[in-house]
Amino acid sequence: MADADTQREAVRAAAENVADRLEDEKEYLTDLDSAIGDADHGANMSRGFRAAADAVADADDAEPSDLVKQVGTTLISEVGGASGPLYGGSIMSASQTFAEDGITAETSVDFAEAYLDKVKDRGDARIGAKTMVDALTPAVHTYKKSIEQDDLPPLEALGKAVDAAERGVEFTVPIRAEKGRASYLGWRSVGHQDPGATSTLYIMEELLATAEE
Amino acid sequence: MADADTQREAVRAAAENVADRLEDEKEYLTDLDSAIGDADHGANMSRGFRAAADAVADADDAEPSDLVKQVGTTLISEVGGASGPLYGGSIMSASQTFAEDGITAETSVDFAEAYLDKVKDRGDARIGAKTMVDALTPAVHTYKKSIEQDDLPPLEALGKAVDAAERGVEFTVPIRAEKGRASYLGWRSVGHQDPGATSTLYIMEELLATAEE
Amino acid sequence: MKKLINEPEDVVDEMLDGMVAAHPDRLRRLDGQEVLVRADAPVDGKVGVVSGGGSGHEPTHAGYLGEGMLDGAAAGEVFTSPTGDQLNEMIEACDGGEGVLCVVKNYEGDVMNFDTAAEMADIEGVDVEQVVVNDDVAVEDSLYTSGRRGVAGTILVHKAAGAKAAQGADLQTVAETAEKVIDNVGTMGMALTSCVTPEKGEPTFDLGDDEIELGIGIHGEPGTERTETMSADEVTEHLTERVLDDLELDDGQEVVTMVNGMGGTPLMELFVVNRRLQELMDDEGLDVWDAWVGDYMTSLDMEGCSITVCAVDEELKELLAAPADTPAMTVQE
Amino acid sequence: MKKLINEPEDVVDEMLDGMVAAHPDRLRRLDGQEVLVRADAPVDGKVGVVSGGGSGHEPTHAGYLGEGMLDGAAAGEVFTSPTGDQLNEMIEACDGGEGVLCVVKNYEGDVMNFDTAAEMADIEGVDVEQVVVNDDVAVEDSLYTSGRRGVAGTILVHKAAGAKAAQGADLQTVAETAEKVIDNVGTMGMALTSCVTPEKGEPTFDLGDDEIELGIGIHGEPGTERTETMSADEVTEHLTERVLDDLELDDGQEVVTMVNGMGGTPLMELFVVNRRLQELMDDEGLDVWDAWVGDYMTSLDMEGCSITVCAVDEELKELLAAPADTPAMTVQE
Ligand SMILES: Nc1ncnc2c1ncn2[C@@H]1O[C@H](COP(=O)(O)OP(=O)(O)O)[C@@H](O)[C@H]1O
Ligand SMILES: Nc1ncnc2c1ncn2[C@@H]1O[C@H](COP(=O)(O)OP(=O)(O)O)[C@@H](O)[C@H]1O
Ligand SMILES: [Mg+2]
Ligand SMILES: [Mg+2]
Ligand SMILES: [Mg+2]
Ligand SMILES: [Mg+2]
Repeated sequence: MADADTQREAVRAAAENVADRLEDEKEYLTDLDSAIGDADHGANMSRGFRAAADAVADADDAEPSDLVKQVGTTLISEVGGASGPLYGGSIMSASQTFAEDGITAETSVDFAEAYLDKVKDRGDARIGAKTMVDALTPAVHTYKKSIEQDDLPPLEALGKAVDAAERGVEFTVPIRAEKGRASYLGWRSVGHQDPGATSTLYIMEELLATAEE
Repeated sequence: MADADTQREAVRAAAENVADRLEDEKEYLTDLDSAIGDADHGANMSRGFRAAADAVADADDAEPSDLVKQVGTTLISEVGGASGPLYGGSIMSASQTFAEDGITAETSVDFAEAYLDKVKDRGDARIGAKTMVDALTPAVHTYKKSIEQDDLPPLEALGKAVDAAERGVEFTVPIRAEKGRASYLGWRSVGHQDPGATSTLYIMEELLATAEE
Repeated sequence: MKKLINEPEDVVDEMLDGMVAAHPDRLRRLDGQEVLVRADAPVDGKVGVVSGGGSGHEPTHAGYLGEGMLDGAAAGEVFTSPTGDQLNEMIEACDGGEGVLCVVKNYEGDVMNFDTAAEMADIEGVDVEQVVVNDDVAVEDSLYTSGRRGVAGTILVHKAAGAKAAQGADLQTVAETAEKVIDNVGTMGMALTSCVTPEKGEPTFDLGDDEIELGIGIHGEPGTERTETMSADEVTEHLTERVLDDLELDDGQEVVTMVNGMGGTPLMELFVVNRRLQELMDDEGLDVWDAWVGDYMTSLDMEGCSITVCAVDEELKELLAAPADTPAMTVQE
Repeated sequence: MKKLINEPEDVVDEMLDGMVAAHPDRLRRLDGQEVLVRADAPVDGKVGVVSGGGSGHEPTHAGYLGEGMLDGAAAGEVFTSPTGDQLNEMIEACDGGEGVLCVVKNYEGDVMNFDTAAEMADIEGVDVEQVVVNDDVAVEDSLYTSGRRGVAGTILVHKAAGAKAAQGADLQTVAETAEKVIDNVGTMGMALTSCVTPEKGEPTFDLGDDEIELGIGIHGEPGTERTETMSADEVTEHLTERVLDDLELDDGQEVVTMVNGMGGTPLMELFVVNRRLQELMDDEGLDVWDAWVGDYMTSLDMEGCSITVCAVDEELKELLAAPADTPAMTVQE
């Protein structure tokens, strides 16, 4: 894949794009969180990714894996709530998959898998619990198969993963929450879209857009 | 004038009519008090006169002046606020004018004057301060002149007094309050009708209606 | 508008029972009266300090019943002065032989009813003194008004006079202490929303989404001025300036400050106000000896706050720091 | 919706400064952190007791900092758990050599961040124990939920564990005390209105003029059930029944009750609720040892209340009655 400079640039651009997007979607995410949560997911995510994008903006000669790690640690210390440790901690921990060979098609699959594992581990949410896991699982599964079995180019694989995530987001609507604040609503959580699954989709869409640039 | 029994009946009927009327006007009086006061004049007055009507309902062989006095003391202990001591205390004190000769055309003028004096004394409000005094003063002056100088029959005099009170109520609208809670609003009190002047008018209207019965 | 009440006409009666049920060893209700007294009233050989007024200002007044503050608190209907006979029952129940000080918030209704009560108590041979708190600087004290209102500064009067009485001072001295606070305290309030009385069930006044009222009292009366919304800092600056203009304090003067919530304002916001208030005190060269923040004198569910400043000398500091043991205020020895 | 704030993103920071400005001799802010500790932290030779969570529940948690209760309180953004590194700073600042007990309100966000902090503190050699309060009986503790929420009962945990630590107990014992309260406490809440967060500026959920929410938490999450408005007595009966069903107490059991206001409810209404609550306790044959009424754990400006019942034995009574000296709770010796 590309050299370290290009990789760094890609991480910075992705962080910037995600931060911009989450700023745009802040109100919508907060509205989703109002219906079945506590109305802070938009603020949490946009505050966190803006800080993360700023943090990686001028670290010139860091390893790409370190930049990714820094996104994670910044989220940990800026987001709080449930999404802080879930997004931040998992990115931080999964960033190790880039340590040896940088960001390649193969390591990106490892990253995705490690990230999913960490989210599930930390949040203890199985699929179908109406959380970000429901967007993440189909996306990661699809990405891995597209690259490892179907030999698709990463961009195309990412495109398929985004579609999968989108279906995952839709899937959260008609089910009952088992984790997160929404679980407190019991059956009343049915019929609402999960905020964390939605922000996961937006982040993936921006990764795709960055890759397409 | 009429015998003691008829007088007692008249006091009881008047109290009952006033209580009914103030119950009907409760919301309106409260709305007036909302604009320039604390939204309780309707409740205060209707609570008080209901209790007063009940109190005099079955005191069979009391002196008429004692019945009137009881209206006053009941108001004192049931109304509270500014209107409690003003209405209650003044009725109580003015009831002495009926002590010797009962309720006659002459003593009713004495009562009215004593009542006005007591209200002014207690509340320290001169005319034009946007209080009940503004309805009361023209009513009492008119009543006195109609009976003492124009020799009108009491019923007619009372009718004229009601008209005068009505003009007094209107007069409270365009002026600035100097007494009562409305005075705290300063110039913002201009343009609003005084609740206490209004309840004074209603009471007089019911006295007239009772007399006409 | 929804409220956690049963029938509006029962709310004061039920509240009083609920207060006694919460503090059975501290509070006692006078039979058949809307009056609470401290459980051990009358305290023999101590001047009684009592207050009262319309309900809806909780924890005022009953929350301040107890050692070092009030002996009696009369609760009228919501925003309606208690009646003279109720007040008289309270005064008599709180006379430990040394007389009773009535702390009255300036308003004709309260003053007239307390006057009546004092006359009645006098007949029974109780020495009664009355002080009238009028700390609200929003109201001009002129021919055009019935004087300045008594608002949140009243709590400082309760505290200082209550402490003086607890120290064994005589009636005259306790009254003088109260007057000293009254002479040195100023308050100004504002509202983001009107309160809703149980009886009326709707806001007493209407306020647009981009408007606030300045110079409000504690009864849902509209204020002296309506303006566009301001930031917390701007509100604080406005209120503080008005209070300080009125007090005309010397550089270096020691003061107590109070940010008082109107009932519906989150504590969070009161602390945001306090932050700016303390900066302003510093800028003004005033020496803040103590800073109070909380709901002391509320107006039902009104959102808003008032700012109180009280100049203190050695005597007042000692009295304000003296022990108090009441449901709403505890000061340790 | 209007609020007494400046910029929504500054509200927590400014609130914390305002708290310290109100209690400069009691509270200290950790440099660059949204963490307050008691001024004399760490207390040498005493187990530290700390808590924290999203802001918007004031006086929780910082109001309970001081002798006999908490050593540290971390304040996240409104309704957002503090971050792990903040929590770690707090834990380290409150370790007097005997370790630190973290009192966590059950929610994954809080638990995950406290877990992270505990790992970090562990590396620095601080002994850390964690207890998770889950008193909200509105939420079924089943496969379908992430467990019951921690709500107002948390204050009883602060009080008992704080007192135990003040008595010199070791970390394990303090944690056991906390667990004992947790095992014996249940809470259920309701709302007349939604809260309004500074960030969103509108109600988190919409509630009709004739509707109330039962089973709400303290973050503006909608509740478990929506019903028609009820009288205060009916609300009290419903909440109490749910709590007692969960606790299954023996006849004659001694209990502490708490009527907690959600922030926007007048104190008057809380006392009306307490009146009926105490009648119910009596009917149920429970022996109320103490009855708390007030705003302990709020949800910004939400109107509503929760009812908490906690069974107490001799040890818990002694701890709950032990001295405490904090901005929001004072218990005299
Ligand atoms: N245990 C969990 N496992 C996975 N995801 C979770 C879990 N708990 C919450 N989430 C996700 O976090 C989102 C909420 O995040 P956010 O609103 O920022 O935090 P908080 O719930 O603390 O306010 C939910 O929509 C859900 O997708
Ligand atoms: N000092 C006064 N002199 C005469 N009338 C007064 C005075 N103060 C108030 N009032 C009358 O009382 C009315 C208000 O009564 P009410 O609302 O029952 O009492 P409160 O003002 O204590 O709430 C006013 O409208 C006014 O007419
Ligand atoms: Mg949330
Ligand atoms: Mg009125
Ligand atoms: Mg009134
Ligand atoms: Mg949150």
